[in-house]
Amino acid sequence: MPSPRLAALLIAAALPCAGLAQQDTQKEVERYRQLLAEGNPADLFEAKGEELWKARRGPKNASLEQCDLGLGAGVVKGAFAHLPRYFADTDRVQDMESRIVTCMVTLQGFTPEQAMKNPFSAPGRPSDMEALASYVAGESKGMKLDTPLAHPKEVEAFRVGEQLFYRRAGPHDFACVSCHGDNGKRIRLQDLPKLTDPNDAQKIFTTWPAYRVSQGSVRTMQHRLYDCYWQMRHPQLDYASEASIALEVFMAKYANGGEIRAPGLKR
Amino acid sequence: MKRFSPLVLLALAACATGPADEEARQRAEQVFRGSFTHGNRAIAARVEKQDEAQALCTRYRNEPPKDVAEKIESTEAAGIRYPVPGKFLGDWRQGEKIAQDGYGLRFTDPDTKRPNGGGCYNCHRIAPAEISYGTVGPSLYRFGALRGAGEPVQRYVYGKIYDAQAYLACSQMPRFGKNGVLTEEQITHLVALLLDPQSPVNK
Amino acid sequence: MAEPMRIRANMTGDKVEVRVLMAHEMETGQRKDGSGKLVPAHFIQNVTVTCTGRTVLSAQWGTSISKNPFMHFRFKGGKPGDKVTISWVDNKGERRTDEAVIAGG
Amino acid sequence: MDMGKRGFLRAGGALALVATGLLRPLRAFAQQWNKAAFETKGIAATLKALGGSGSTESAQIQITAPDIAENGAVVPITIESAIPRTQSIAILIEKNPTTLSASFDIPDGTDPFITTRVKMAETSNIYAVVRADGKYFHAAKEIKVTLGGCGG
Repeated sequence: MPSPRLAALLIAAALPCAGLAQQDTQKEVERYRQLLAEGNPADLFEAKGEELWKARRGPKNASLEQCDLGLGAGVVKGAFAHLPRYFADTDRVQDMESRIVTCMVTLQGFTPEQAMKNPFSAPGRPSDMEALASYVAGESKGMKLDTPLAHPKEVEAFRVGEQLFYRRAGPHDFACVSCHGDNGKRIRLQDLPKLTDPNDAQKIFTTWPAYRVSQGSVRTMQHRLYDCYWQMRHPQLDYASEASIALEVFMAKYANGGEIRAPGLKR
Repeated sequence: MKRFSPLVLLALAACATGPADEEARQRAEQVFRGSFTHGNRAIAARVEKQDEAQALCTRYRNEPPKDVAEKIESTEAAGIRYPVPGKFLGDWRQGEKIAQDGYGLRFTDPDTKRPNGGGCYNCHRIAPAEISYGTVGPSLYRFGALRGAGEPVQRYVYGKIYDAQAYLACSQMPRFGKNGVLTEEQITHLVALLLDPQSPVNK
Repeated sequence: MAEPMRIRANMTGDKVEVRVLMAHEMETGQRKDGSGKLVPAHFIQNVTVTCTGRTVLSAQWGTSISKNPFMHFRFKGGKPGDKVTISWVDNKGERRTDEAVIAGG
Repeated sequence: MDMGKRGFLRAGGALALVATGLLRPLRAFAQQWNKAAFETKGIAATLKALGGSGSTESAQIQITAPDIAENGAVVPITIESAIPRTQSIAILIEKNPTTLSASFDIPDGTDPFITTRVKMAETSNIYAVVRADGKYFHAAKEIKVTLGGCGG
């Protein structure tokens, strides 16, 4: 009996080429996406988010208008383009969502538990966070992503994120890189960006948050990561966890320079 | 000024496997354990500890040096449990269902009585009727027609699905048999899907 | 309570192009919730679009219009500054009306 | 959700919006909802429920939709009729649990053109049924609905 390795060499011959059918499918899927693009339901979330941002809410009956998203209190425009980043007041690196949570706690008086209670909507149970994130991200539309990597904690987050990106575990041996380490691949019909390639990363990372037609709602980057780990047969990723933010810092570095087109529209 | 220069990126990437990386690795492990605290503890325990192949493939970013690769391949090959000769080919119809199905082992999959799926179409083109297939792995369309369906091929396909890393260290393909994702019987159904002359894959 | 619509109304030549997004669950009545119970149907049944008092489109919808519905159509006879008014009513009797001012081409 | 006033206004530009809530009179919905048609299954039966005894296939009806939908929950579809005196356009989906998806009345002065998005339970033919000058015409197109993501 030949060894498995030898058998593989004997059997692995030229693979049949994918042929025309695959190209036709890709073309039609591309057309599907184009036809959807003329009306993005994320607009509804942006409008609702703006209203929520300016509404007096919580125990302190205050709005989020004085929230410091990194460019100073009260500046929303352009702030998303520089997130995640280090914040001195919390002494940690924060992404957009964790920073909104901070503002809901400090300005509006919610407990962190209240602020993080419903970050991902379900049918019939809308999420304020999905609306707020759509609004804040939308206020940086057209700008170039430019996240900092100067503070030691930002550098540390990048290096932790990098380690996590390659970390294989679980019954399927999956790591982030299992699906996002190559150009031009897809799962089923969905394209997979190579997240360490600036060309791919710039196009994709900057479209989150995005309205997902398969879920009937805007989903945030935190949800994207939660959902990836779900598929990877990992346990539930904690919302706004250190690992999630480290991965965002890692991905953002390759996506820097990409034009922000959030909230986007996806399958 | 704060912009991340390509040089810095390069520098960070270059030290990926150096000794300075051990510090980052340990910090990452700490962060990892602190970031899945609200979910199922049993699942958390399952991913916190990596087996040898997972740890090595993580360390070498799926590009292990030759000696490490050979070690992984021989260890994994020794762990494959083959069916008795003559029992490699199951039922391709059941194989097609397993190839389509992505159920199992996610934290929202509580029904442990329902068999796990293989999710093969996520990454491979297989039967031509399914146009929604992935391209992470090679096309398997006409696999048996192109390569024959004799005993050595059956054995190879079974082993490859059971433990892909016995053939290629740090392959991205899950080790379905080794990790208990699929049963030995389910794997024989997938072997049939690829090799049975009656399977739509080979028609 | 129903959320506002997003309406865009623009002149293209002598026609008004209207694009509207509506916030609605469009529940089919066939989906089960977490506990396995069927979620009752909840969907927009009628949509009416008027411009300066004249009906320019009316529609009847079933449960298979997508969640957060989108609609695009065009009509003649409007001019910049006119108002386009869109109303919907769903099977539970909830309703919503919003307006947009027609923008120039 | 504890929100205050819901109305807001974006002044200037193409995006103008005024929420007027409940102020519209009921007569805006004088039009009825054709329950029978929406609960019918099958193309022929639905056509009948809509008031047509038969329909003629017409090349003057154009359906613009992708051949393949990445997700069945949202399938974009545009129907345009070049048939003179088009009065209404209906969208029927053969394999959905209920066939009729929507019916649009097209008054004089409005283009016989409509874009919307429909749910499709599975790969199916969709029919555009046009009533023009009291007669019924149709066109059909198959749309494949695919499994997406990691499936399962």
